[in-house]
Amino acid sequence: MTQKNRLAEGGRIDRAKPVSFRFDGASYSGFEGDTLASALLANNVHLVSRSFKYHRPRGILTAGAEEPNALVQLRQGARTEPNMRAPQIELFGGLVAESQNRWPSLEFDIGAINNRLSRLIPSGFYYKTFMWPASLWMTYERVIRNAAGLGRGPTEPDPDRYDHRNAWCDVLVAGAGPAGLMAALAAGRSGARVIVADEQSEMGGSLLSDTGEIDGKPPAEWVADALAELAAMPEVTVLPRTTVAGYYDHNFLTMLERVADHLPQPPQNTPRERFWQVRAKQVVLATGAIERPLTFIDNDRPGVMLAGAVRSYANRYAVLPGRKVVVFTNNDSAYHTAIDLAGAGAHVAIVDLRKAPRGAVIDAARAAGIEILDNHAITAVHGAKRVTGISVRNLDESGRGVTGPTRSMACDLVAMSGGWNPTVHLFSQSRGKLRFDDALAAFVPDKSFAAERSVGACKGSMQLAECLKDGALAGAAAARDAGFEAKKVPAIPKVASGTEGAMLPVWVVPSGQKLGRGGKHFIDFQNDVTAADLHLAHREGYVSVEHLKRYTTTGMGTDQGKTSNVTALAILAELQQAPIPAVGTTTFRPPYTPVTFGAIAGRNIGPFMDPARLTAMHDWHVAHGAKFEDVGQWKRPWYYPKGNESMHDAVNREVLATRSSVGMLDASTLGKIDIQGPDSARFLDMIYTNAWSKLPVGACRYGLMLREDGMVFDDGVTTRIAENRFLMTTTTGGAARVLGWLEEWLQTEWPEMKVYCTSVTEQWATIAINGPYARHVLGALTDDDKLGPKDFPFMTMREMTVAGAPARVYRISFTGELAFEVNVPRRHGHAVWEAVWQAGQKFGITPYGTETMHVLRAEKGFIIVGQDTDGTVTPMDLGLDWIVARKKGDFIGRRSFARPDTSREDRKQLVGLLTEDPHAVLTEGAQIVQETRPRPPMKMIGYVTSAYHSPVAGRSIALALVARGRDRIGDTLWVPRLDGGQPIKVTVTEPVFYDKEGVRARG
Amino acid sequence: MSKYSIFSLARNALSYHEDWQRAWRSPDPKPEYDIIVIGGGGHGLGTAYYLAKEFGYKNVALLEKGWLGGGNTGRNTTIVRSNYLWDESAALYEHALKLWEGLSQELNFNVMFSQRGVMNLAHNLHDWRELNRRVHAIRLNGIDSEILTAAQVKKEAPIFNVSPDSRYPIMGASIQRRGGTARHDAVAWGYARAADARGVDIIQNCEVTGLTIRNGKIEGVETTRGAIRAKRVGVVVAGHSSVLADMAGFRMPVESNPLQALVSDPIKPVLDCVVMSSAVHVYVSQSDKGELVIGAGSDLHVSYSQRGSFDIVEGIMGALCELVPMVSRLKMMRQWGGIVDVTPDRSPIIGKTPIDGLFVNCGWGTGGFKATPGSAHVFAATLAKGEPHRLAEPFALDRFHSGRLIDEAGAAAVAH
Amino acid sequence: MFLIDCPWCGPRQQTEFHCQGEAHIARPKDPDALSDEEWANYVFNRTNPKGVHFERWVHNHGCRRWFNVARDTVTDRILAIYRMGEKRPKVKS
Amino acid sequence: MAKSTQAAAHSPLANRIGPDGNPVALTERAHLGKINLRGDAGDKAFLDGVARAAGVAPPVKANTVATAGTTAILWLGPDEWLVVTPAGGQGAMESSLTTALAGQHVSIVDVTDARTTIRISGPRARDTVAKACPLDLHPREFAAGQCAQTLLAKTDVLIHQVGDTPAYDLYVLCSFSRYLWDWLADSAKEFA
Ligand SMILES: Cc1cc2nc3c(=O)[nH]c(=O)nc-3n(C[C@H](O)[C@H](O)[C@H](O)COP(=O)(O)OP(=O)(O)OC[C@H]3O[C@@H](n4cnc5c(N)ncnc54)[C@H](O)[C@@H]3O)c2cc1C
Ligand SMILES: NC(=O)c1ccc[n+]([C@@H]2O[C@H](COP(=O)([O-])OP(=O)(O)OC[C@H]3O[C@@H](n4cnc5c(N)ncnc54)[C@H](O)[C@@H]3O)[C@@H](O)[C@H]2O)c1
Ligand SMILES: Cc1cc2nc3c(=O)[nH]c(=O)nc-3n(C[C@H](O)[C@H](O)[C@H](O)COP(=O)(O)O)c2cc1C
Ligand SMILES: [Zn+2]
Repeated sequence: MTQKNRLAEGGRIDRAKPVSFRFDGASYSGFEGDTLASALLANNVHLVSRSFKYHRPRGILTAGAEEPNALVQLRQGARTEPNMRAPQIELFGGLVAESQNRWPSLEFDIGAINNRLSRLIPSGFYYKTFMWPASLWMTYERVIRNAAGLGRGPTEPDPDRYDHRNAWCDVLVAGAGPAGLMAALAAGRSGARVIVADEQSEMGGSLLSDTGEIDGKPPAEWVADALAELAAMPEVTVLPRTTVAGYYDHNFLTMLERVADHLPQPPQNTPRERFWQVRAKQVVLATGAIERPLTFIDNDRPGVMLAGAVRSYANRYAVLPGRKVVVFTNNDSAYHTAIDLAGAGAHVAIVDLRKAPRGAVIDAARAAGIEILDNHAITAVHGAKRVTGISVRNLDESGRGVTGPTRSMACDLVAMSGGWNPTVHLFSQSRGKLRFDDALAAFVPDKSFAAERSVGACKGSMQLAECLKDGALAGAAAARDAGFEAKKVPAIPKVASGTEGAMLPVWVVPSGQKLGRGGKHFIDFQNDVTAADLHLAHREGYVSVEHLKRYTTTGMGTDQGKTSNVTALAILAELQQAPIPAVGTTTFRPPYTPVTFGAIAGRNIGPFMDPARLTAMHDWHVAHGAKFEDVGQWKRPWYYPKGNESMHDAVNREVLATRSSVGMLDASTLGKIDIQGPDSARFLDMIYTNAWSKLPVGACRYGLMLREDGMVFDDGVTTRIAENRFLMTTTTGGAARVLGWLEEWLQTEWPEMKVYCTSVTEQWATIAINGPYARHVLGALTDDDKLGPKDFPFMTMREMTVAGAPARVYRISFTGELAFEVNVPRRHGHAVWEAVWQAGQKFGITPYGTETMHVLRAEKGFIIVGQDTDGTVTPMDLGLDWIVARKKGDFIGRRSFARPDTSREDRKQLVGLLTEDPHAVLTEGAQIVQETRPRPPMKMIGYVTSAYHSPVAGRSIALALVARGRDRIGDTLWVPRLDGGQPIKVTVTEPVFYDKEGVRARG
Repeated sequence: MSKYSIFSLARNALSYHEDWQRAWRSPDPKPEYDIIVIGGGGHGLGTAYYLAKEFGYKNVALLEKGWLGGGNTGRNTTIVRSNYLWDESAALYEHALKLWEGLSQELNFNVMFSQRGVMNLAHNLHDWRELNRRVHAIRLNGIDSEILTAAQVKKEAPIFNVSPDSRYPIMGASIQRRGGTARHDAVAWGYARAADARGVDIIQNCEVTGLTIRNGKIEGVETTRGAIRAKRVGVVVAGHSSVLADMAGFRMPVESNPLQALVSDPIKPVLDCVVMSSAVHVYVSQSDKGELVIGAGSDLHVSYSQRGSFDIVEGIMGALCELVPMVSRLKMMRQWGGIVDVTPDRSPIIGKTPIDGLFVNCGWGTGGFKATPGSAHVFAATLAKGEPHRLAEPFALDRFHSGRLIDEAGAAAVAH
Repeated sequence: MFLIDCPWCGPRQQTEFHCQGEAHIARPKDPDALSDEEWANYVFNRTNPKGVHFERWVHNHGCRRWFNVARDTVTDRILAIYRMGEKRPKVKS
Repeated sequence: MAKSTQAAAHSPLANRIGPDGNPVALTERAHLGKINLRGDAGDKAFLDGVARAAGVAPPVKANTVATAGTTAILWLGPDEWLVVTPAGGQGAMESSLTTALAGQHVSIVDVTDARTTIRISGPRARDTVAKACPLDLHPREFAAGQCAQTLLAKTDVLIHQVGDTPAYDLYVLCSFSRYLWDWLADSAKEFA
């Protein structure tokens, strides 16, 4: 196809590299250097989308990030992306895009019926209806939901990868137009670390569309020279295609670099996008300005564009979006567009809201033969899917109405300018305060909050000379404040200076009709908010800007109101008869433009979502078919099924083997803390509920740790290694928390205590050998022959060599069996485990996992903190009164026991439960009632914390926390079931089901 | 109050919507009221409404320092459910849920309460146990709740990855089908309109700057719009509760932490229910407008700035893209924060204060939106009678002295 | 995300630290002498000010030291950082 | 049987093969001797004692490393150091420190096996690490001879810059080491 609107020469496209692409199924061609928007315009395609609510036909409004209309579904299949802004999509060969939010086609869209019904569905209509009958709301809602939304999300996982980058710099420059480039040059020359980022594919900003001269060079050449100089500076990083997205506290900024979005797909191993997190000492914001549309009737027709954008398309992309152009403006800037378009061969007329504007640029326009209708307004736009013409009338004396005859003008393009809004988004995110500038009729930065400077158009400097100067001074100053004195501030380039005539703010262009009649004055193009909607919201009392925003949804689209917010505020101010600054702005929030979820996630997905911690014996477990359980970040063997064994069968086998012969468990994950110093015992007295001073060296003791509120928060066995040295063990999940807890008390409350804590969790691999033959197995692996109960009694520790490794062996038992916990330096863990396994063969040694461990400990009534406790349980509730040393003095949490609630009689207490049916295993978490009722509600008196089938008991067992539980031993209670079946009858028992006297462990 | 309906909408369409009334008046404060409610969030507005409607109070003022709903009411992820563990909580939140079920009709304002179901995922055995405990308790309290297998999760929310090979595999979930979402702003506006219609003075841009207390009794408030007298004052200011308590000279077990949320750009429906995962701190739903509304975890530091630290957003994004791989190419359109008033047991504080006549309703933390109607209703009763409503009683401030906490935090709960 | 100047390691990103709540809450010397209310005041009550907050942070992914920070909870500006045991400085928000 | 023979030693990364050269190389420095040392940096007796035992006093300047021959003492905190010796040297170091510091309030703990060490080097080593490390690794801020405890890809690491190429030694808890290794290898792919 021909590119009907392509100019014969000029532009920054590469005519040697034609590119073909498809939009809505049709093939077109463009050139490298085009955006999807410029290429569509080159092909005279203006209708590109349908609006959110009314399904109005829409075209391309802008040439940049602020685009509210031209959102497309880009790419197909797993790589498809909704809501992509056509002016920011770089063209590549094979690009496929589709219009959105229309059915069956863009040209013929059933949803456009909404436009017909628009009077029934003004802002906020849904709050007023769909309430009857109440039961139908969910049906109405489905219809609303299906109508809403724009593009379609992908339905397949993303094939691309994303990456992160953390960076620190002295000066971050956001935006690389004239102001930004000067700032980067000035800062860079000082030797400071500079990052300069611009969202566009090419650096240069407005200069890429400009036609003047800088230092006697065409702007683009000046840009190239500046970039060459920056590239030669080793401490300067130049990042095109990089949007500064968020400006957070303490000069922390995020940036999205589109590394490969301009390619059909990323090269192998190249991330599609890279998300930068930058800590900058100083920031220079040079983000330019965004043009405002004028608010006239049907200003949303395809072919109505922003004047600056039209100029960009003409100069930068060599595209003339229309041949017969009406420029509609309230300020001088659009005259440049008019002049450049006329120069490119278009027929141009200017409709200026101002009366008799004067100045060089106006003279130049006249000189170019352009007709200027001053003091005029556009009162109608003709054509639905493309502008075919307009009507204009004279403004009346007040400027708020029109008068005189209507003149129609045929045209295929309207280029409008309502003035410029400095791009203060990042400034505002940094908590800078805005000021309303009456001359610009726009908000500009006032007081900085962060270490930041705004320069150029984003600060309100609309003249090139000023922008260059701003940039140079701010760049040098920023470097200086970051500790780098510039050797010399770069000379400020020379440009022709000009003055601009004043602009005339007209927030709603009069049409001769009342608002809301005859046509629509669009404010927020994307969310279909009109001036009449704002009036309605105000009328109904939504007078705060924030209410106005939320009631009408102004500024809540993907463009976040870049082209609409200020106009909306101004209209609200008029309605309130208040000055615009008194009305205030809504809050600017990150990101500046939408940021891909995947990029924020980076490579933190799949196995990198969260580290998996592995023990020294992990490979062995894998090789022996273990199933794993996630415990915190750890992967722990859960059970080791043999063949097709179910979990139930495997656990039965593992339990029985351990009870009758010998089993082995990888217990390496338990936390271990080395505690040293003369005050260690005194310290433990405060940390634990029981007393430690008299514990003999070499002996072990179980301890409970409480929070100040008296509730149990960790437990474990601690061993006195030497007079002033202890080895504390903690739960797997609690290891880091407990170390932090100890350090907190030592560093903040008792700095005078001489105690040092060091985590040694990972120094040791721990193999728990449990069962009647445990001693035999250990004996086979050590020369130490004093393993008998006299020489090596229960609850003591001994150092010895086990299977050739130096070991600390603890005679402690979490199973109730004769047990040795063999700790060896981690490097030997695998070998010693293997040796234990070999040595145990003749006893049928059985590796067991956490599930079996749980059964074994539950049979003995040993608790697991976090399972049998939940942060609301005291030691007394657990029946562990014996561990609370009431006489030793204070300890953490003790005082809380004296509070009325902790001494209440009807607290929940740990008990055992036996089901009437020995095969019924209760559900952990199931609730317990004293009396059943045919249906809820039922009064609950406790719940099941642990429940298993106990192979040694030959029946199910359970632990539970039950109100007044110990008084109820022998009572019958009920456990209702979720499936509605008969509640399960249970008897309350002591929470110990096996070897109540505890002889086996001591043997 | 002119009634909202499809007919009034049609009628007004004929007059180009030029005849709609203000949803609420904007009166100047009177010198004295019977009751002053401080805080124009959903809870405060609802309190004012129920005072007028249920308890016949005609002379009530609601004072809001900024704009109605500008606090957490206007910035939450709108999840509504009543599946709480402890009896006291379940009773309170279920009271709220029942009121939600008729709220649009009651207020004549469509608050878009959408009972699309709320799912809580379990990723490991610990989660699973806790989930069972909850579901059993909830059911025995007479509240709906079900357990889903991973396959059923996939059916309810097909975009979720239920592969067992995932780093945090989905073992299953609980679902409360009566739970869902509501349009947060509409809740504030609907209550405001209905309260105004019953004579409540709703006064915006009126910040309470001091409390007038004599002999341990409240006598009125000082505001940026002058002093106002009242013998009963209810403080419902969420994140600012400590500030008001400080004016009254007492301290509370509350910390104000940032909690963040974000939305994606709007897309056609892909998710029909609310999904939450406490293990990875993500919760997500899709609004009626099409954005995915995503909540993140909260920061641990105190802040009144309505913004949190970015690493929290980064953290949840990894989890979200792992749980829901197809959202990877969607985009974060906007992010924001709120100031949540967190108590040590993650349960609210409702009732008396050390000052006679001064009542407080706060501590809803990361999860009070769902309670709005219930909280407002019991607080109105408390203010009206001067004694705590039956459902509010367990939530008294003095539970921290006695130790009788209602520990929704202890049992590894998600509070949103 | 804050930049926190660890008194030992220098400026580091907030991700390396943990906020541990209000500072200068001394553990009562004789808990038994306190009423339930006074004990609750120590265990649970916090000033939670809108303005300058004295709080404890720990450099838990760095030197593992606890230290104090004075921060304005409205602006989130850090006004002072001082080591454990040092006196609460006079700061203005 | 295994009783008397020395037990075999396994390092957690023994079977991991990483990128082996340009522009990034990964190798494990398995089993380096490591002693966690705590004591009072303000106490001359302590500094002298360590100097006697290790050949060099512990650095008191934050985030620096003191070396003597094959021994390096890495600053971990104001009262905490990691003494690193060649593989197998930890036993001797532990006992000479114990002797030299006898009677003082110190803590000397052998943590040789708790962490392993990943050496990452090559022209893109810095970029590989910087993707997910909150530390400023620019040579002006962090150069050879410096160390810091920080986070790397959600993992606690002690990072020691050992060369200008650059090269870093990353001390990581063994349980995390495979994760970190895989993460680094994946991170480096982009530069291959
Ligand atoms: C990001 C986020 C997500 C959340 N997600 C959920 C969720 O999914 N589900 C859920 O149930 N809950 C959620 N919550 C919690 C929920 O938003 C709150 O618990 C609830 O909205 C609190 O309502 P409120 O009316 O008490 O407070 P607010 O809405 O905060 O209202 C308090 C009002 O008091 C005003 N005020 C303060 N000081 C003064 C003064 N001195 N004078 C006058 N007025 C004053 C404030 O301006 C404010 O408007 C979330 C919160 C956040 C921040
Ligand atoms: N009234 C007028 O005539 C008028 C109005 C506006 C601009 N101008 C002219 O425009 C020029 C302004 O120069 P300037 O340097 O201030 O602005 P610029 O528009 O030339 O450059 C700003 C650059 O910042 C980029 N940018 C914006 N936000 C960004 C973000 N968040 N992240 C990354 N990049 C971002 C833009 O894409 C652009 O490239 C001057 O020449 C001025 O005369 C004139
Ligand atoms: C449920 C919910 C949905 C939202 N949807 C949008 C949205 O579609 N577009 C948008 O710009 N903001 C949306 N927001 C965010 C608001 O714009 C705003 O950020 C939030 O209410 C906090 O207010 P603030 O940013 O003014 O402080 C939404 C907020 C909530 C609570
Ligand atoms: Zn530090």
